[in-house]
Amino acid sequence: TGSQQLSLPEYLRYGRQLILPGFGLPAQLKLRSVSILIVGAGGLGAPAAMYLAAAGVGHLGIVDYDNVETSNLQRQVIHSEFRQGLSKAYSAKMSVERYSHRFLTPDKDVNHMCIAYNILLDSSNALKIIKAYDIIVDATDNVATRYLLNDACVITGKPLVSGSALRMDGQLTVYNYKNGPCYRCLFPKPPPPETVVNCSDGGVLGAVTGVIGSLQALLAIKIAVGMDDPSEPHNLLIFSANSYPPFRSIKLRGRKKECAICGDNPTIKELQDYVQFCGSGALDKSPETMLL
Amino acid sequence: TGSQQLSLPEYLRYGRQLILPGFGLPAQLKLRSVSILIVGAGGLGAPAAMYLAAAGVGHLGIVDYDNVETSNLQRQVIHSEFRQGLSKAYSAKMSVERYSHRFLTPDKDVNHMCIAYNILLDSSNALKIIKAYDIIVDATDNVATRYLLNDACVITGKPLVSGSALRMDGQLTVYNYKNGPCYRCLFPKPPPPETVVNCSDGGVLGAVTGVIGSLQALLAIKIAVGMDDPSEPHNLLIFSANSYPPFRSIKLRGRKKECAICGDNPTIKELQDYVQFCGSGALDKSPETMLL
Amino acid sequence: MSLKVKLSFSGGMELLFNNNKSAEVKIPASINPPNPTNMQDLIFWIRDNLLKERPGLFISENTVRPGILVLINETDWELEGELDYEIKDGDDIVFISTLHGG
Amino acid sequence: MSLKVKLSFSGGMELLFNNNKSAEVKIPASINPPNPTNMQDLIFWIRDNLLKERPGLFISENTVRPGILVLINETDWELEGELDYEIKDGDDIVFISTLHGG
Ligand SMILES: [Zn+2]
Ligand SMILES: [Zn+2]
Repeated sequence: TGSQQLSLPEYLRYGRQLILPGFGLPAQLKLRSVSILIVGAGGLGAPAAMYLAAAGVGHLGIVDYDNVETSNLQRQVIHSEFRQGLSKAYSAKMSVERYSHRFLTPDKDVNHMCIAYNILLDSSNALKIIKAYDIIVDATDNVATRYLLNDACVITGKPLVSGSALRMDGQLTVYNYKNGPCYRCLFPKPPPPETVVNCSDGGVLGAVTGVIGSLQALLAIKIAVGMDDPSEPHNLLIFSANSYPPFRSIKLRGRKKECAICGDNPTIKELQDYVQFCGSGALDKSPETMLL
Repeated sequence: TGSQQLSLPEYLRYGRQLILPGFGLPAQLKLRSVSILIVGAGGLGAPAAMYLAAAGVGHLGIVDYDNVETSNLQRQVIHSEFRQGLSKAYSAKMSVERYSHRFLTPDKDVNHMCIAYNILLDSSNALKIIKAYDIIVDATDNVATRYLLNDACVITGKPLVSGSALRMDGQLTVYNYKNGPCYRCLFPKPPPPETVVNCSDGGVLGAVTGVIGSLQALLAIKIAVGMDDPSEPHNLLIFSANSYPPFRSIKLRGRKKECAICGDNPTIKELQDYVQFCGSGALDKSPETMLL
Repeated sequence: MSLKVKLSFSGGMELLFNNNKSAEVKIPASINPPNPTNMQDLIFWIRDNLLKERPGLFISENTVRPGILVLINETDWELEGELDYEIKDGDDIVFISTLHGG
Repeated sequence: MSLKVKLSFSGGMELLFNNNKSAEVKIPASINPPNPTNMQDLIFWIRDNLLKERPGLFISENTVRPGILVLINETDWELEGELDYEIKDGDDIVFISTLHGG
């Protein structure tokens, strides 16, 4: 949908991107026509949503079932003091619209929108939502939803830009993309529930989520405009704010033929019960034991 | 100033940091009592200010002489559509206050504040402002101001958390800290003006400024709470969004004995005319030639 | 004969090792003579020599427990032969616990 | 005899080299016999062999122009002897233009 030209306000708005070598008008038009779903409007989702909206992504979806709490504000800079108790998905949508001309004065020729999904993503609704987007950003905070998103992305054929953060550490990779691995290729079995720690229990520094969430936006933009380097191996970026060097890039295996979902003979053909599979779910904020 | 305890709202707000290993109450109290000056409320200053305020830094200063323009919104996510024409320093202060309880309902015992400086920083005013802060964040966009900040930080003995971004690249280091180099130790002479490119002319992707600005907040927090690793060498982080690996950490020289300002026999004892020194100034938005 | 190996623990794994993020260790070149020491041997060696408690948070079914990724010289160990990889002097081996927070 | 060297250009330097961010090159082991090739020789060699125009944006006063940082094997060249550093086979040398934008 939409014309293959930019309007004058769009030229003024996106000038700093239009003059980037290897970017230009074709890339900006691709951003305008791409749809990106951000799952999680927390520490990672906040910068990811802000930078994707600011860059001119035409169609953003934001999924979160939580409400804004005081303890979120130390890192989730897309929300505010005044939004406590409000749905995080709606709060994020409000912030995105605040600095995005496009969402406020939509051009009838161009399908600009931001949709807030105030729902708990699960096996009953994930495929329907994910099918409607080109790229999925995993900014969630629990193992069950990570397997759910992985399986839904494999089934629907979408790249999954996966970020995570805990304490002073972060990790970033793209699953199910260009014959690279899916989450199950790397982790066929879920971790024992007693080894899983979320940010509520382990803590996290806001700036760490800022780094990883900004990088998720960057990867999603590179995929959307086709900027990625064909010589780049499948890789995982590891960030540790109190190690030197703080960043390490790790070469990853490719797609595994034996993978239960993306392999040559998949045994998983539809979404599962991920809470049972992982022994904990999206709503379990504090597992009984937490050590790691 | 202020008590050595946190209030209940502060415990609720900063819980995710208080439980971080090696952080806890002492670090949170240090953040509350530290003062940090962010010079530049643009692409780098936006995330730096947001994450420093969110983390509970008690006293923030934000310097910028520009007003919010349409072309800023593609990366400067602390501003918004509604703030066009407003001072960037004030706009940033407004955003910081929006999600910072502390700034809105100040505790009389605790010296919480955010000060906006809508001024052009130069040799006549820099020392006076910088003296009042513990840590300086260089989020500026021109060479002359980078030398000015460097010299002012050496003269006043403040660490300078320096970030820069252009196109798909970023750089990050701390100058004048723990016997490491200052900017002049690395670059005794300014680059020829025709080789200097700013973001207006070279372009920049917003998420790149998000990564570097978030890392600047993180470094400033580490310095404020004394988290830095003594075995970490003086170093420069280089980020290139379309290289693999995207991050490289480079070991840097220490302070140079012959440095004109931080050396054993400094020849520079007061601030200079940096526009003349560099052949261009903070207000020169488009030098005649730009190639690099 | 012995091999010098650099071990690193990240993503929370370090909490199992007294919060040590890395260790330079010397291990026998053949833990199970006459075979050269491989990753399987190294994992048991770490359990017996470095890990003081709760081995179930590190090992499960004779390999690292689910949720731990092993890197050999900056490369996913799956590309290097996993448990059968023969340790070489100077190897840089990382155990990472995957993070799930956001 | 020749030396294989990896050259990288970053921070905008690559625009002087047809937008090539890196190049594997072979250079003589002694550009100025009988002395072994050093950084000074390499910089002139790059100007004469890789740089096609505007040498003033790369060289000034017989060294790299102000604002360029040189890295030898991930280390600031100042720690390695700067212009006097003798190039070794397999060296990884980076020329970075410092960025000033924000
Ligand atoms: Zn798979
Ligand atoms: Zn100096």
